[in-house]
Amino acid sequence: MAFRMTGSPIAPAALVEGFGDPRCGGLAFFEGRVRDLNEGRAVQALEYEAYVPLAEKEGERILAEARGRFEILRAECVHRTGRLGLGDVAVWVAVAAVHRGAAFDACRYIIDETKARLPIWKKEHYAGGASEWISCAERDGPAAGTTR
Amino acid sequence: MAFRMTGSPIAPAALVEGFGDPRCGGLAFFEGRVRDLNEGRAVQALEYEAYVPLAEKEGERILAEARGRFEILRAECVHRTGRLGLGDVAVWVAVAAVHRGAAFDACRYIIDETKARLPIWKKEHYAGGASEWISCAERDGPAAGTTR
Amino acid sequence: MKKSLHVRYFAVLREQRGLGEERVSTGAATAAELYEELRARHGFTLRADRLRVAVNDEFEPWGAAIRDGDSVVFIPPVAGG
Amino acid sequence: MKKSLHVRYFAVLREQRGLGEERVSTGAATAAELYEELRARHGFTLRADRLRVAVNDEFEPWGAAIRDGDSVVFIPPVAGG
Repeated sequence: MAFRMTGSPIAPAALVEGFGDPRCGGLAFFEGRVRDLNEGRAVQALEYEAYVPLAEKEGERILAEARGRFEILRAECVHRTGRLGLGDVAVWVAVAAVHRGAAFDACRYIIDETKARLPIWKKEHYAGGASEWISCAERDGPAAGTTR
Repeated sequence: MAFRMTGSPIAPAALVEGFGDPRCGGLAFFEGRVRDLNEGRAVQALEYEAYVPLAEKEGERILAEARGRFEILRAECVHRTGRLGLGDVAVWVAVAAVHRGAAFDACRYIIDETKARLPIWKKEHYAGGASEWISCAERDGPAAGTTR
Repeated sequence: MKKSLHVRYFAVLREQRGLGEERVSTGAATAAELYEELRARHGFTLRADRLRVAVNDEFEPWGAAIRDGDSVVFIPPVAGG
Repeated sequence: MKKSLHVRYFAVLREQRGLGEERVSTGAATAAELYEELRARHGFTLRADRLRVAVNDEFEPWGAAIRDGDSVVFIPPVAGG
Protein backbone atom coordinates (compact mmCIF):
# COMPACT_ATOMS: atom_id res chain seq x y z
CA MET A 1 0.00 0.00 0.00
CA ALA A 2 1.21 3.46 -0.88
CA PHE A 3 -0.42 4.97 2.20
CA ARG A 4 0.22 3.57 5.63
CA MET A 5 -0.14 4.35 9.30
CA THR A 6 2.67 3.20 11.57
CA GLY A 7 3.36 3.06 15.28
CA SER A 8 7.13 2.82 14.66
CA PRO A 9 9.53 5.73 14.05
CA ILE A 10 9.55 7.07 10.50
CA ALA A 11 13.08 7.13 9.02
CA PRO A 12 12.99 9.42 5.97
CA ALA A 13 16.55 8.57 4.92
CA ALA A 14 15.66 4.91 4.39
CA LEU A 15 12.37 5.80 2.71
CA VAL A 16 14.05 8.27 0.33
CA GLU A 17 16.58 5.55 -0.56
CA GLY A 18 13.85 3.20 -1.74
CA PHE A 19 11.72 5.71 -3.63
CA GLY A 20 11.90 6.52 -7.33
CA ASP A 21 11.15 5.55 -10.88
CA PRO A 22 13.46 5.46 -13.92
CA ARG A 23 11.06 7.72 -15.82
CA CYS A 24 11.07 10.43 -13.15
CA GLY A 25 13.05 13.64 -13.34
CA GLY A 26 11.53 15.45 -10.37
CA LEU A 27 10.89 14.17 -6.86
CA ALA A 28 9.27 16.22 -4.13
CA PHE A 29 9.28 15.17 -0.48
CA PHE A 30 7.63 16.55 2.61
CA GLU A 31 8.42 15.80 6.25
CA GLY A 32 6.25 17.01 9.09
CA ARG A 33 8.22 17.01 12.35
CA VAL A 34 7.34 17.73 15.96
CA ARG A 35 8.52 21.24 16.69
CA ASP A 36 9.46 22.80 20.00
CA LEU A 37 6.80 25.52 20.05
CA ASN A 38 3.14 25.66 19.04
CA GLU A 39 1.23 28.90 19.39
CA GLY A 40 3.83 30.11 21.85
CA ARG A 41 3.81 27.08 24.17
CA ALA A 42 6.84 24.84 24.73
CA VAL A 43 5.98 21.38 23.41
CA GLN A 44 7.80 18.39 24.94
CA ALA A 45 6.04 15.52 23.26
CA LEU A 46 3.09 14.75 21.10
CA GLU A 47 0.66 11.90 20.83
CA TYR A 48 -1.14 10.87 17.66
CA GLU A 49 -4.25 8.79 17.99
CA ALA A 50 -5.80 7.45 14.79
CA TYR A 51 -8.86 5.61 13.64
CA VAL A 52 -6.60 3.41 11.55
CA PRO A 53 -8.92 1.51 9.16
CA LEU A 54 -10.66 4.69 8.01
CA ALA A 55 -7.44 6.74 8.00
CA GLU A 56 -5.86 4.18 5.66
CA LYS A 57 -8.86 4.11 3.32
CA GLU A 58 -9.03 7.89 3.22
CA GLY A 59 -5.26 8.13 2.76
CA GLU A 60 -5.43 5.81 -0.26
CA ARG A 61 -8.25 7.93 -1.68
CA ILE A 62 -6.12 11.07 -1.34
CA LEU A 63 -3.22 9.40 -3.20
CA ALA A 64 -5.59 8.26 -5.93
CA GLU A 65 -6.95 11.80 -6.25
CA ALA A 66 -3.39 13.14 -6.54
CA ARG A 67 -2.60 10.61 -9.28
CA GLY A 68 -5.76 11.71 -11.10
CA ARG A 69 -5.20 15.45 -10.81
CA PHE A 70 -1.46 15.71 -11.46
CA GLU A 71 0.93 14.16 -13.98
CA ILE A 72 2.77 11.99 -11.49
CA LEU A 73 4.23 8.50 -11.57
CA ARG A 74 4.32 7.52 -7.89
CA ALA A 75 3.05 8.86 -4.58
CA GLU A 76 3.54 7.56 -1.04
CA CYS A 77 2.58 8.74 2.42
CA VAL A 78 3.37 7.42 5.90
CA HIS A 79 1.77 8.80 9.07
CA ARG A 80 2.76 8.11 12.66
CA THR A 81 0.59 7.10 15.58
CA GLY A 82 1.65 7.01 19.22
CA ARG A 83 3.95 9.18 21.28
CA LEU A 84 6.57 11.33 19.50
CA GLY A 85 9.39 13.47 20.87
CA LEU A 86 10.82 16.74 19.55
CA GLY A 87 12.15 16.41 16.02
CA ASP A 88 10.43 13.10 15.38
CA VAL A 89 8.81 12.69 11.99
CA ALA A 90 5.01 12.69 12.19
CA VAL A 91 4.27 12.38 8.48
CA TRP A 92 6.29 11.76 5.32
CA VAL A 93 5.13 12.30 1.74
CA ALA A 94 6.96 11.46 -1.50
CA VAL A 95 6.01 12.10 -5.10
CA ALA A 96 7.84 11.23 -8.32
CA ALA A 97 6.98 12.85 -11.64
CA VAL A 98 8.52 13.44 -15.04
CA HIS A 99 8.51 17.20 -14.40
CA ARG A 100 8.95 19.00 -11.10
CA GLY A 101 5.84 21.21 -11.19
CA ALA A 102 3.51 18.23 -10.92
CA ALA A 103 5.67 16.69 -8.19
CA PHE A 104 5.46 19.82 -6.02
CA ASP A 105 1.74 20.35 -6.64
CA ALA A 106 0.84 16.75 -5.84
CA CYS A 107 3.05 16.64 -2.74
CA ARG A 108 1.36 19.72 -1.36
CA TYR A 109 -2.09 18.43 -2.24
CA ILE A 110 -1.42 15.17 -0.41
CA ILE A 111 -0.16 16.76 2.79
CA ASP A 112 -2.93 19.40 2.83
CA GLU A 113 -5.68 16.82 2.34
CA THR A 114 -4.06 14.41 4.79
CA LYS A 115 -4.04 17.04 7.52
CA ALA A 116 -7.59 18.15 6.79
CA ARG A 117 -9.35 14.83 6.24
CA LEU A 118 -7.71 11.95 8.03
CA PRO A 119 -9.21 10.82 11.34
CA ILE A 120 -6.00 11.42 13.28
CA TRP A 121 -5.85 13.46 16.48
CA LYS A 122 -2.93 15.19 18.08
CA LYS A 123 -2.40 15.76 21.77
CA GLU A 124 0.37 18.11 22.77
CA HIS A 125 2.24 17.66 26.04
CA TYR A 126 3.74 20.88 27.39
CA ALA A 127 6.52 21.73 29.78
CA GLY A 128 4.96 21.63 33.26
CA GLY A 129 2.76 18.62 32.57
CA ALA A 130 -0.26 20.18 30.86
CA SER A 131 -1.61 18.60 27.70
CA GLU A 132 -4.19 19.49 25.11
CA TRP A 133 -5.99 17.97 22.15
CA ILE A 134 -5.22 20.16 19.15
CA SER A 135 -8.22 20.59 16.94
CA CYS A 136 -10.57 23.06 15.33
CA ALA A 137 -12.53 22.97 18.59
CA GLU A 138 -9.73 24.83 20.36
CA ARG A 139 -9.77 27.58 17.78
CA ASP A 140 -13.51 28.09 17.68
CA GLY A 141 -14.53 28.25 21.28
CA PRO A 142 -14.18 26.57 24.65
CA ALA A 143 -11.36 24.04 24.63
CA ALA A 144 -13.39 20.88 24.41
CA GLY A 145 -10.58 18.51 25.21
CA THR A 146 -8.36 20.53 27.47
CA THR A 147 -6.93 18.79 30.50
CA ARG A 148 -4.54 20.77 32.68
CA MET B 1 28.27 26.99 2.63
CA ALA B 2 24.61 26.23 2.12
CA PHE B 3 25.02 26.02 -1.66
CA ARG B 4 27.63 23.83 -3.24
CA MET B 5 28.69 22.28 -6.50
CA THR B 6 30.10 18.78 -6.36
CA GLY B 7 31.76 16.34 -8.72
CA SER B 8 30.86 13.39 -6.45
CA PRO B 9 27.56 11.47 -6.34
CA ILE B 10 24.79 13.18 -4.35
CA ALA B 11 23.31 10.84 -1.70
CA PRO B 12 19.98 12.34 -0.61
CA ALA B 13 19.48 9.82 2.21
CA ALA B 14 22.61 11.02 4.00
CA LEU B 15 21.78 14.66 3.32
CA VAL B 16 18.21 14.28 4.64
CA GLU B 17 19.62 12.66 7.77
CA GLY B 18 21.71 15.70 8.60
CA PHE B 19 19.14 18.38 7.79
CA GLY B 20 16.73 20.01 10.21
CA ASP B 21 16.12 22.49 12.99
CA PRO B 22 14.32 21.99 16.34
CA ARG B 23 12.03 24.91 15.54
CA CYS B 24 10.90 23.46 12.22
CA GLY B 25 7.60 21.68 11.66
CA GLY B 26 7.71 21.46 7.88
CA LEU B 27 10.53 20.33 5.61
CA ALA B 28 10.34 20.29 1.84
CA PHE B 29 12.88 18.51 -0.34
CA PHE B 30 13.44 18.33 -4.06
CA GLU B 31 15.54 15.87 -6.03
CA GLY B 32 16.24 16.29 -9.72
CA ARG B 33 17.28 12.97 -11.26
CA VAL B 34 18.46 11.88 -14.68
CA ARG B 35 15.48 10.35 -16.43
CA ASP B 36 15.43 7.82 -19.22
CA LEU B 37 13.65 9.95 -21.82
CA ASN B 38 13.85 13.61 -22.80
CA GLU B 39 11.59 14.94 -25.54
CA GLY B 40 11.10 11.41 -26.78
CA ARG B 41 14.79 10.42 -27.00
CA ALA B 42 16.32 7.63 -24.91
CA VAL B 43 18.92 9.17 -22.63
CA GLN B 44 21.81 6.97 -21.47
CA ALA B 45 23.92 9.47 -19.57
CA LEU B 46 24.25 13.14 -18.94
CA GLU B 47 27.12 15.51 -18.43
CA TYR B 48 26.99 18.68 -16.38
CA GLU B 49 29.60 21.31 -17.02
CA ALA B 50 29.66 24.30 -14.69
CA TYR B 51 31.39 27.62 -14.32
CA VAL B 52 31.88 26.81 -10.66
CA PRO B 53 32.94 30.09 -9.00
CA LEU B 54 30.04 32.03 -10.48
CA ALA B 55 27.57 29.15 -10.02
CA GLU B 56 28.41 29.06 -6.31
CA LYS B 57 28.04 32.83 -5.90
CA GLU B 58 24.75 32.86 -7.77
CA GLY B 59 23.56 29.81 -5.83
CA GLU B 60 24.23 31.56 -2.51
CA ARG B 61 22.37 34.62 -3.81
CA ILE B 62 19.33 32.45 -4.63
CA LEU B 63 19.33 30.94 -1.13
CA ALA B 64 19.60 34.41 0.41
CA GLU B 65 16.67 35.60 -1.73
CA ALA B 66 14.62 32.61 -0.55
CA ARG B 67 15.40 33.39 3.09
CA GLY B 68 14.32 36.99 2.48
CA ARG B 69 11.08 36.18 0.66
CA PHE B 70 9.77 33.25 2.69
CA GLU B 71 9.47 32.49 6.41
CA ILE B 72 12.08 29.75 6.46
CA LEU B 73 14.77 28.68 8.92
CA ARG B 74 17.25 26.82 6.71
CA ALA B 75 17.84 26.21 3.02
CA GLU B 76 20.46 24.10 1.25
CA CYS B 77 21.21 23.16 -2.32
CA VAL B 78 23.73 20.80 -3.90
CA HIS B 79 24.30 20.53 -7.67
CA ARG B 80 26.32 17.93 -9.54
CA THR B 81 28.96 18.39 -12.19
CA GLY B 82 30.45 15.68 -14.37
CA ARG B 83 28.99 12.55 -15.92
CA LEU B 84 25.78 11.07 -14.49
CA GLY B 85 23.92 7.86 -15.29
CA LEU B 86 20.19 7.12 -15.29
CA GLY B 87 18.59 7.75 -11.91
CA ASP B 88 21.57 9.70 -10.56
CA VAL B 89 20.73 12.82 -8.58
CA ALA B 90 21.64 16.02 -10.43
CA VAL B 91 20.38 18.52 -7.88
CA TRP B 92 19.08 18.38 -4.30
CA VAL B 93 17.25 21.14 -2.43
CA ALA B 94 16.14 21.18 1.21
CA VAL B 95 14.16 23.79 3.13
CA ALA B 96 13.08 23.82 6.79
CA ALA B 97 10.35 26.15 8.06
CA VAL B 98 7.97 26.47 10.98
CA HIS B 99 5.01 26.00 8.62
CA ARG B 100 4.84 23.89 5.49
CA GLY B 101 3.56 26.54 3.07
CA ALA B 102 6.78 28.56 3.30
CA ALA B 103 8.87 25.39 3.01
CA PHE B 104 7.17 24.37 -0.26
CA ASP B 105 7.23 27.87 -1.74
CA ALA B 106 10.91 28.40 -0.94
CA CYS B 107 11.92 24.96 -2.20
CA ARG B 108 10.24 25.61 -5.50
CA TYR B 109 11.69 29.09 -5.77
CA ILE B 110 15.20 27.73 -5.22
CA ILE B 111 14.99 24.99 -7.83
CA ASP B 112 13.30 27.24 -10.40
CA GLU B 113 15.91 29.98 -10.00
CA THR B 114 18.76 27.47 -9.90
CA LYS B 115 17.69 25.96 -13.21
CA ALA B 116 17.16 29.37 -14.83
CA ARG B 117 20.17 31.31 -13.58
CA LEU B 118 23.12 29.12 -12.75
CA PRO B 119 25.90 28.81 -15.33
CA ILE B 120 25.57 25.05 -15.61
CA TRP B 121 25.20 23.23 -18.92
CA LYS B 122 23.78 19.84 -19.64
CA LYS B 123 24.84 17.50 -22.42
CA GLU B 124 22.67 14.48 -23.06
CA HIS B 125 24.12 11.25 -24.42
CA TYR B 126 21.61 9.13 -26.34
CA ALA B 127 21.36 5.51 -27.26
CA GLY B 128 23.35 5.11 -30.49
CA GLY B 129 26.12 7.50 -29.51
CA ALA B 130 24.63 10.90 -30.39
CA SER B 131 24.85 13.70 -27.88
CA GLU B 132 23.47 17.19 -27.55
CA TRP B 133 23.85 20.31 -25.43
CA ILE B 134 20.43 21.02 -23.94
CA SER B 135 19.72 24.71 -23.89
CA CYS B 136 17.34 27.42 -25.01
CA ALA B 137 19.32 27.46 -28.23
CA GLU B 138 17.92 24.05 -29.14
CA ARG B 139 14.38 25.22 -28.63
CA ASP B 140 14.66 28.46 -30.59
CA GLY B 141 16.36 27.50 -33.79
CA PRO B 142 19.25 25.58 -35.23
CA ALA B 143 20.86 23.32 -32.68
CA ALA B 144 23.95 25.34 -31.92
CA GLY B 145 25.78 22.62 -30.08
CA THR B 146 24.54 19.49 -31.73
CA THR B 147 27.15 16.86 -32.46
CA ARG B 148 25.97 13.59 -33.94
CA MET C 1 -36.62 -3.75 18.68
CA LYS C 2 -33.20 -2.84 20.14
CA LYS C 3 -30.02 -3.03 18.03
CA SER C 4 -26.63 -4.03 19.32
CA LEU C 5 -23.84 -1.75 18.04
CA HIS C 6 -20.09 -1.59 18.41
CA VAL C 7 -19.04 2.00 19.22
CA ARG C 8 -15.42 3.19 19.26
CA TYR C 9 -14.26 6.47 20.81
CA PHE C 10 -11.18 8.51 19.92
CA ALA C 11 -9.33 11.48 21.39
CA VAL C 12 -11.60 13.84 23.35
CA LEU C 13 -14.56 11.48 23.18
CA ARG C 14 -12.45 8.56 24.42
CA GLU C 15 -11.28 10.59 27.39
CA GLN C 16 -14.75 11.88 28.21
CA ARG C 17 -16.20 8.38 27.96
CA GLY C 18 -13.30 6.88 29.87
CA LEU C 19 -12.97 3.95 27.46
CA GLY C 20 -12.10 3.25 23.85
CA GLU C 21 -14.99 1.06 22.77
CA GLU C 22 -18.19 -0.51 24.00
CA ARG C 23 -21.26 -2.48 22.96
CA VAL C 24 -24.32 -0.23 22.89
CA SER C 25 -27.91 -1.41 22.88
CA THR C 26 -30.14 1.27 21.38
CA GLY C 27 -33.44 2.04 19.72
CA ALA C 28 -31.89 4.92 17.71
CA ALA C 29 -32.71 4.81 13.99
CA THR C 30 -29.92 7.06 12.69
CA ALA C 31 -26.35 7.98 13.55
CA ALA C 32 -27.59 11.40 14.68
CA GLU C 33 -30.09 9.90 17.13
CA LEU C 34 -27.44 7.56 18.47
CA TYR C 35 -25.01 10.40 19.12
CA GLU C 36 -27.62 12.48 20.95
CA GLU C 37 -28.50 9.49 23.12
CA LEU C 38 -24.84 8.86 24.00
CA ARG C 39 -24.12 12.55 24.46
CA ALA C 40 -26.93 12.86 27.02
CA ARG C 41 -25.77 9.70 28.79
CA HIS C 42 -22.02 10.48 28.94
CA GLY C 43 -21.92 14.29 28.91
CA PHE C 44 -19.89 14.67 25.68
CA THR C 45 -19.12 18.38 25.25
CA LEU C 46 -18.90 18.36 21.44
CA ARG C 47 -22.07 19.03 19.49
CA ALA C 48 -22.80 16.79 16.51
CA ASP C 49 -22.16 19.62 14.04
CA ARG C 50 -18.50 19.57 15.17
CA LEU C 51 -18.19 15.86 14.43
CA ARG C 52 -18.39 13.49 11.50
CA VAL C 53 -19.57 9.93 11.72
CA ALA C 54 -18.36 6.66 10.21
CA VAL C 55 -20.37 3.46 9.98
CA ASN C 56 -18.50 0.22 9.27
CA ASP C 57 -15.29 2.18 8.56
CA GLU C 58 -16.81 4.53 5.96
CA PHE C 59 -17.86 8.15 6.36
CA GLU C 60 -21.66 8.45 6.35
CA PRO C 61 -24.15 11.31 6.57
CA TRP C 62 -25.67 11.88 10.00
CA GLY C 63 -29.03 10.73 8.69
CA ALA C 64 -27.67 7.30 7.75
CA ALA C 65 -29.72 4.44 9.13
CA ILE C 66 -27.91 2.21 11.61
CA ARG C 67 -28.46 -1.52 11.69
CA ASP C 68 -27.95 -4.26 14.20
CA GLY C 69 -24.29 -5.23 14.32
CA ASP C 70 -22.98 -1.97 12.83
CA SER C 71 -19.70 -0.50 13.99
CA VAL C 72 -20.02 3.24 14.63
CA VAL C 73 -17.32 5.86 15.18
CA PHE C 74 -17.86 9.54 15.98
CA ILE C 75 -15.03 11.62 14.61
CA PRO C 76 -13.95 14.71 16.56
CA PRO C 77 -12.39 17.63 14.67
CA VAL C 78 -8.90 16.78 13.46
CA ALA C 79 -5.82 18.89 14.04
CA GLY C 80 -5.73 20.13 10.47
CA GLY C 81 -2.44 21.95 10.99
CA MET D 1 47.57 49.58 -26.20
CA LYS D 2 46.72 45.83 -26.13
CA LYS D 3 45.28 44.15 -23.01
CA SER D 4 46.00 40.63 -21.93
CA LEU D 5 42.88 38.76 -20.82
CA HIS D 6 42.12 35.31 -19.48
CA VAL D 7 39.14 33.84 -21.35
CA ARG D 8 37.36 30.62 -20.32
CA TYR D 9 34.97 28.66 -22.53
CA PHE D 10 32.15 26.34 -21.48
CA ALA D 11 29.84 23.87 -23.18
CA VAL D 12 29.13 24.75 -26.83
CA LEU D 13 31.75 27.50 -26.89
CA ARG D 14 34.39 25.20 -25.42
CA GLU D 15 33.71 22.60 -28.08
CA GLN D 16 33.66 25.14 -30.92
CA ARG D 17 36.91 26.71 -29.68
CA GLY D 18 38.47 23.30 -29.04
CA LEU D 19 39.87 24.37 -25.67
CA GLY D 20 38.66 25.45 -22.24
CA GLU D 21 40.70 28.59 -21.67
CA GLU D 22 43.28 30.83 -23.27
CA ARG D 23 45.16 34.09 -22.96
CA VAL D 24 43.82 36.68 -25.39
CA SER D 25 45.59 39.83 -26.43
CA THR D 26 43.06 42.39 -27.65
CA GLY D 27 42.32 46.04 -28.34
CA ALA D 28 38.60 45.53 -27.51
CA ALA D 29 37.22 48.13 -25.09
CA THR D 30 34.10 46.24 -23.95
CA ALA D 31 32.96 42.68 -23.41
CA ALA D 32 30.73 43.01 -26.47
CA GLU D 33 33.65 44.03 -28.71
CA LEU D 34 35.74 41.19 -27.35
CA TYR D 35 33.05 38.62 -28.12
CA GLU D 36 32.60 39.87 -31.71
CA GLU D 37 36.34 39.68 -32.23
CA LEU D 38 36.52 36.11 -30.91
CA ARG D 39 33.38 35.06 -32.73
CA ALA D 40 34.83 36.21 -36.06
CA ARG D 41 38.13 34.47 -35.29
CA HIS D 42 36.73 31.13 -34.09
CA GLY D 43 33.39 30.87 -35.87
CA PHE D 44 31.17 30.71 -32.76
CA THR D 45 27.61 30.08 -33.91
CA LEU D 46 25.88 31.80 -30.96
CA ARG D 47 25.10 35.49 -31.28
CA ALA D 48 25.88 37.72 -28.30
CA ASP D 49 22.19 38.25 -27.57
CA ARG D 50 21.97 34.51 -26.73
CA LEU D 51 24.79 34.80 -24.20
CA ARG D 52 25.59 36.54 -20.96
CA VAL D 53 29.04 37.64 -19.91
CA ALA D 54 30.93 37.50 -16.62
CA VAL D 55 34.03 39.51 -15.81
CA ASN D 56 36.14 38.41 -12.84
CA ASP D 57 33.44 35.91 -11.80
CA GLU D 58 30.55 38.40 -11.72
CA PHE D 59 27.80 38.92 -14.29
CA GLU D 60 28.34 42.21 -16.15
CA PRO D 61 26.47 44.09 -18.87
CA TRP D 62 27.84 43.66 -22.39
CA GLY D 63 28.92 47.30 -22.37
CA ALA D 64 31.19 46.76 -19.35
CA ALA D 65 34.75 47.99 -19.93
CA ILE D 66 37.41 45.28 -19.85
CA ARG D 67 40.80 45.92 -18.33
CA ASP D 68 44.22 44.36 -18.63
CA GLY D 69 44.35 41.18 -16.54
CA ASP D 70 40.57 40.62 -16.44
CA SER D 71 39.12 37.13 -16.52
CA VAL D 72 36.23 36.91 -18.99
CA VAL D 73 33.64 34.17 -19.45
CA PHE D 74 30.92 34.05 -22.11
CA ILE D 75 27.90 32.18 -20.82
CA PRO D 76 25.85 30.11 -23.29
CA PRO D 77 22.15 29.59 -22.62
CA VAL D 78 21.61 27.22 -19.71
CA ALA D 79 19.36 24.17 -19.82
CA GLY D 80 16.66 25.80 -17.72
CA GLY D 81 14.58 22.61 -17.52
